[in-house]
Amino acid sequence: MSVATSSHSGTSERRVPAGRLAVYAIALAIGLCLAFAPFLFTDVRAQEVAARICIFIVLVASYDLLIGYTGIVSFAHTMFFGLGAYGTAMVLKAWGPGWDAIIVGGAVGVAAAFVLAVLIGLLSLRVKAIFFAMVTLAAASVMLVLASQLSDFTGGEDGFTYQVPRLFSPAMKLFEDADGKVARLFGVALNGKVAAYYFVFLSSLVLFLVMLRIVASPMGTVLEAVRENEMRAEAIGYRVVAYRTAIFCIAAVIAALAGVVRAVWLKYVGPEVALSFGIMIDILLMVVIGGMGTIYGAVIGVVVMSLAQFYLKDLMEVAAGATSGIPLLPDLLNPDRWLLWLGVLFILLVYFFPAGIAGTLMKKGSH
Amino acid sequence: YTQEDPVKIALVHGLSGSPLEAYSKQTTNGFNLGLEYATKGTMEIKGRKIEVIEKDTQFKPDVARSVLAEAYGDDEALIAVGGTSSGVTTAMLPIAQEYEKILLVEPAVADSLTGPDSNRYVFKTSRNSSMDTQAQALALSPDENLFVATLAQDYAFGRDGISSFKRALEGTGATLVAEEYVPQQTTDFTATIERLFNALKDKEGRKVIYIYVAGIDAMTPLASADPARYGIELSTGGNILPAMASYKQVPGMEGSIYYYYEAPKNEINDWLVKAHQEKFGSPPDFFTAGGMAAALAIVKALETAEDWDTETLISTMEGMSWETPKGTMTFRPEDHQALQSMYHFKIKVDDNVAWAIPELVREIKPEEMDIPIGRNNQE
Amino acid sequence: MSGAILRLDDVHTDIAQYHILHGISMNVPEGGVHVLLGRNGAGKTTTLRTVMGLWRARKGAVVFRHHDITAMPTPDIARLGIAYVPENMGIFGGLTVEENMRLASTSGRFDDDRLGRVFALFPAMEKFWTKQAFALSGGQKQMLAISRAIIERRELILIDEPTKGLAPAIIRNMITAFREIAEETTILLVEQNFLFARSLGRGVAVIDDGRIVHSGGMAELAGDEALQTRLLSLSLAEHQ
Amino acid sequence: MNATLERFGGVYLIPVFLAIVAFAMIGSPSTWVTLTAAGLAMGMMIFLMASGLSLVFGLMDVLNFGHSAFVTFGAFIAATVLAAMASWLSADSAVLNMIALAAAIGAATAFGAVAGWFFERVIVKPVYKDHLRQILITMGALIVAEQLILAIWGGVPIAVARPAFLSGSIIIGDVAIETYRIFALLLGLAVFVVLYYALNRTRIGLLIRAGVENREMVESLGFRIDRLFIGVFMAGSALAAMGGAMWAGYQSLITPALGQELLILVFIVVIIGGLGSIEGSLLGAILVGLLTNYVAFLFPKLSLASNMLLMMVVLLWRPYGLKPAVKG
Amino acid sequence: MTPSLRTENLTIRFGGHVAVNGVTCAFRAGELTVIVGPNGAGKTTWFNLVSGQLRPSEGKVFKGDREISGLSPSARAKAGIGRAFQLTNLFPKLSVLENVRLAVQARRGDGPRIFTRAASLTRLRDEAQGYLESARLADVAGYPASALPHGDQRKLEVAMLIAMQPDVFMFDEPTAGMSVDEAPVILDLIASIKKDTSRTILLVEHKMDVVRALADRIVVLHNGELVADGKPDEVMALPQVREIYLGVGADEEEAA
Ligand SMILES: Nc1ncnc2c1ncn2[C@@H]1O[C@H](COP(=O)(O)OP(=O)(O)OP(=O)(O)O)[C@@H](O)[C@H]1O
Ligand SMILES: Nc1ncnc2c1ncn2[C@@H]1O[C@H](COP(=O)(O)OP(=O)(O)OP(=O)(O)O)[C@@H](O)[C@H]1O
Ligand SMILES: [Mg+2]
Ligand SMILES: [Mg+2]
Repeated sequence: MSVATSSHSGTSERRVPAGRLAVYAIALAIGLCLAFAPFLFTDVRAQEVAARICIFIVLVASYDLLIGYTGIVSFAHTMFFGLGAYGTAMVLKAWGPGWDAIIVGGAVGVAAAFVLAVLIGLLSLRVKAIFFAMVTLAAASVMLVLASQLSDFTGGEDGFTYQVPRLFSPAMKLFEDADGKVARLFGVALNGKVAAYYFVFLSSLVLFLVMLRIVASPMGTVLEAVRENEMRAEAIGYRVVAYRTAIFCIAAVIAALAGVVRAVWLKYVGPEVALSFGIMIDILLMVVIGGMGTIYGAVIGVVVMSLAQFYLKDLMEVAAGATSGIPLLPDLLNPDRWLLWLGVLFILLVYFFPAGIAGTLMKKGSH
Repeated sequence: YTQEDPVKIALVHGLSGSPLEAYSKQTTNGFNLGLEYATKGTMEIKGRKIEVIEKDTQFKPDVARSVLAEAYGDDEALIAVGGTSSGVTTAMLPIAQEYEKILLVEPAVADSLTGPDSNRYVFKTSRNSSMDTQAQALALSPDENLFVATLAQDYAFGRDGISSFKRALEGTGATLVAEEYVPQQTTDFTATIERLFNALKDKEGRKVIYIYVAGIDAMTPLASADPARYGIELSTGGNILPAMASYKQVPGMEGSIYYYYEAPKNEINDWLVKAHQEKFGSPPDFFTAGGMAAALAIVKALETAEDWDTETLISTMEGMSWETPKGTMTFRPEDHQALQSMYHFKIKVDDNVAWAIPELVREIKPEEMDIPIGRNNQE
Repeated sequence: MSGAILRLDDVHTDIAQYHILHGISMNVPEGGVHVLLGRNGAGKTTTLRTVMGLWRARKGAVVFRHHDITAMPTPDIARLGIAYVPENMGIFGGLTVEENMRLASTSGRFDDDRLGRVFALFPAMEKFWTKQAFALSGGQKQMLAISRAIIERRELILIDEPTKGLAPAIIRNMITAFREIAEETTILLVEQNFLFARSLGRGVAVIDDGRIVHSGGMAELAGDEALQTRLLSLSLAEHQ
Repeated sequence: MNATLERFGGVYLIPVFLAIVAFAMIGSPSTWVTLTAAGLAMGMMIFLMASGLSLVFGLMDVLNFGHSAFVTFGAFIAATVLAAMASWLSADSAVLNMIALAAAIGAATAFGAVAGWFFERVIVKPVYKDHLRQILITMGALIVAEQLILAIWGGVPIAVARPAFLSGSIIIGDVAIETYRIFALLLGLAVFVVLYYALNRTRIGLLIRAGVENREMVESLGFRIDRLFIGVFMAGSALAAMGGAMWAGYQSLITPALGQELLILVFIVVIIGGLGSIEGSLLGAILVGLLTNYVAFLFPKLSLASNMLLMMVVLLWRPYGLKPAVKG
Repeated sequence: MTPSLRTENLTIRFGGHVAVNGVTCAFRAGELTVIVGPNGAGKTTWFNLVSGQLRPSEGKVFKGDREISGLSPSARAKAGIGRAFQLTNLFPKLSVLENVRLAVQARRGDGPRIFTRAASLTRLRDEAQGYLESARLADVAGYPASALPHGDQRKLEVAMLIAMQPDVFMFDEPTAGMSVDEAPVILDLIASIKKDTSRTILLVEHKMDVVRALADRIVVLHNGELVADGKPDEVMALPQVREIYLGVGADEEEAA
């Protein structure tokens, strides 16, 4: 490396490499698909999938703030998600459908998440990473048990259903045509379902943009510094515990907000959709598949995983049918074993593309 | 619908992601056998082909909701049957209402599925927890001489079951001396056993510990702690066949069971046992019978109804009685729960059979039980 | 050459996609200290690692006595009696000084005599015998690394920059110690400290850009400042 | 004060202290004996699984979520072997019983060893030192393993037969101790002694720790570290599978979720005990076993939280566990 | 004039071993002090006590008039104490520029700002770029720090310290392992800091030529104790110092 004449270096830093552009393009394309999902995909399942993708993008991106940016391994993320969802759902159930219930319930849930995050963070973010992971795992399982035992309030294992404001019910006509029937746009009925979807989409979009802003801010780099070399970050003047706790709380609050949106969309809440360890594993898979420490990775990871969860089975069914003559293969391709293949794919991914899809793409064309 | 269009029935079950997937398999087999029996192998109703579409809930309530919505909305299924676990099924209930189509619950058991948060589009062929526990209470022939301590898991299923068991004992003179609740995944029962024994051992009379747990084996530790030394008997409800192997430790134990293939004496059950043996090389189990009952209910409803409009179907099914491998079932008009018989058994051990045999003592008829009405769909 | 204990024959080594050694050929005669010199990045460390089998030669041969060790697994090479003191010292920080030493002796037991000599050379080792090695000072870690290499009788010791971070007094001691060790063992020494190298070395080789650019007696190089400037880009005598 | 405590056993006194407090609170000696014996035996069974994890996680610094899959596999293989040898198992001869049991445990352990070999080579080797990827890749392996178990044994709970000579309890007065637990206690002790000897009286323990820190240097000292790592991994998985096999006989109704349910408990034990020390794992396991039993008797409501609380308290008091082998 | 940095009876024990033993010492602005001493004398440990990585068993540290012994390392950095490490200690996956930018940002207190205009980031970057240029690292600004060769990593270590603009600079063997043609860059940098007379510089170094070239004053540590303090020529002439440090004419056993 010669000390050559380059007073204006750093240009290399500012030129956006091709791989990075590709990631932005993919994320934008996905964003556009989601923005027009009700009109692009008219079948019922696709809409459910689209809403779920929106919510999970927020959830996974907020987890990426922890694991990808700051290097904090937490197993309590679904706990915060669940607090938001349960808070909203319980108040909706008690007060009946209404915006006041959503706002109050959501606020209670988010506040609870925040307080818990502060407590856990201050108490245990000083200890070794692995112990922190265990503490959060313990906290999450206590919460799960609580939800199951306080079944009078939480519906226990089975969860409970409730009503949401009329604006979001399928019978709601957003616009009426001349005959008083629900107006259609490109053949899609503009009913409460569409309103509900856009509620989900816009809330998710706002939260996602907030996170993009956070990681591009000075704080974002400090988080990475804390992940890379805690002791050095402290030595140049950053209070590591404070930053860790702060980001842990921010992530918790965002997860809880995602939970609020989830509760409003689903009209049902239960451990399986808002609290279980299964969701935690899904989040982990998504964040890794997408690529840690990129935020955009969350978008890609969630889409890939969701499509696999909802459609890989169908594919395997076809594959199993096509190979029915060959011994053994159909058994392994049995659609009920789709998780097996997902697991294998996942291992291969961690093995060969540890940076995930977005991370690998971004590296391409840098140097 | 044109005459050529097949009539679609959706089976919305958990097929992957949980150990319970085995239950779904049993239901599916039973359901298909049921259709075969009811249509005499033609798979047609009123000249329309029946098409069964299977949907996997992956045991996730959110997935369940979307696949059910898909079944109703995109695949235009007429009726859906499912789901496997109570939680997933709870989440599915509002979808039936949203699409105004019938959801036939099988094999999830929770009482709440026909409770206040349910809706009039929901019918349920599977038994509910109250039936289990009440039949169990009846199988103990309760009187002043009976002292019972209960062991259940500490969650809604366990607590609801025990409170309904308590209701059934009320007025019979029997005494409930202790209720023990253990965490759901308990593996060490020593402490609980000590507590149960301490509560019962000084009582004069017939002393019974009623075990009401799911997914764990409390029988083996209890039996090996030798309750007989205090004159204590164990009692528990029947279970699926593989789980009944551990009952071999308690020959002579009495309890009640939802279905055992040798218990019901009727033509349909005979056919089921034979067909199942031929097809799968094993006798039908718990959920096979339930699946078949669900299929028979659907076929009967479709055959009787004038048209297949949801409202017509609902009015046809309310109060409908039909024959199943468990004898006659009737949809109670108020909450759409199917009332059905249970079986009082006594355990017999046969070394040539892998499981302990719950020998039939007597059939407990629906009229004997007082199953609370969950909601009133008539209002 | 009969006297050579170690012979490298046109050794080419790649690290990842980079071609680092471009045909190193040299002989290390039995006995005494032999020095490998060269500027930062010349390939000295890479040469030692190639001998140890920690990098693999893509082409050429490494021969120890009559064993071809080019493709031999590292543990087997070590068991032939070759010890290695790496550039980064390779201390096991979680282990105590004693445990570090115990791993370095083949039998797991210590010869009291040799241990005495180690303690005499580096009293800090005795003082911190039961201390965990991560808590040692930078120089003490370096001492531990060398102690491990000499706790047993070895045939050949490869040492990578032992004086880095050591105080002058210790360096002086080390000169004496190495002279003593070199009486029973051959030492191949990589060094930047020319004073140190000059006072010990019998033979010397200079590496530049992955090639041997000079080899011969130490006295010859030490006496020729022009050669030093040409080979090592500045007069080493001036420095230090 | 501290020094005196240290002289009389230090942290090893905690279980004794716990037992004394429990005695005072329980009141009934027979109940206390029953609970204590049960707790010790339970602890020993957990120890079997925890020791495997502690070896791999504590010494080799590999956080293996797949550990629970070995436990589950062990349980199911033992169940299968026991089912196949059902007639020997129920025979009146203790020798035949014993052979059947040994075959079951042996098969599970052997499987564990082989699976451990495969696991180390294929799954873990590429991600040594990278905790995050370890968590992820072993999590993936766990999913695959669970699916395989589902594919092979199906999802239905499987009943496991106990050998005739180990069923029932020994009853002395009002004290009842399950025979099976006595067996577990003995087996656990045997494993402890072997491991303790191997790690503390030989250089193996040192080598593993050194190898984790600096693999190349250990090789440069003449040791075949890769073989050693494989060996440790195989031993760890074999112990997990052995623990699973023992657990199958104990729980008598097993589901594929068994391993996962135990995993948290095993993690807690390892963390309480401190990383990498076999004594620590034993201590942690016994503490957990005793506490679970005492609390379940005295305050049944608390029994779920008791282990979590124990872990929190220990971590606050000693952030590296009670008896860590590796500090810092 | 109050000294810019002062330690009072600074002591730390590890178990029974006293690594730093009652060191009382003061440093003025505009002065470059070289700290010498045999290996294990306690130089790095003393640095750790001043910059807060270790807490003293006894004694106090003052920055100007302010006692800072109870502060965390980050608080001490904010108070104007900056150090570079003996073993290179960077943010390996971040770019060279970001490494330096983080130091600039910490000094400016911009760390906790979540929402900030892009323009202010640009300002931070431009300033960081300036430090890179003075350390002759501008060319590699976009590389991750881990990809740099050893010499450049040492330079980056120093550039980060300069970017912190502390009142007290502490260098721990900044040229260790650097080849003779690389080391001058660092020495030049240190010399240029020295021109600003408001700064205090502490330097641990073993190489005698460096010591002679830069030192205004030499402090000698031995077995954790301060054994000599004064002008370079005077200190180096003391027989005791020659003995423990250079090993000249000394009984060799004494050396460590
Ligand atoms: N792991 C690696 N990956 C890529 N290149 C490497 C690696 N290790 C060394 N190199 C390169 O190989 C060349 C030779 O390095 P080597 O460490 O052998 O030099 P050296 O002579 O020992 O230098 P020094 O005096 O700095 O220790 C250098 O250009 C270096 O950048
Ligand atoms: N964390 C610790 N635990 C125990 N002892 C320690 C610790 N840190 C340092 N020491 C001891 O304190 C003494 C001083 O170490 P220090 O690193 O300060 O020396 P130094 O003067 O910097 O030496 P060098 O020139 O070799 O770097 C050494 O004997 C070392 O073993
Ligand atoms: Mg080198
Ligand atoms: Mg030092």
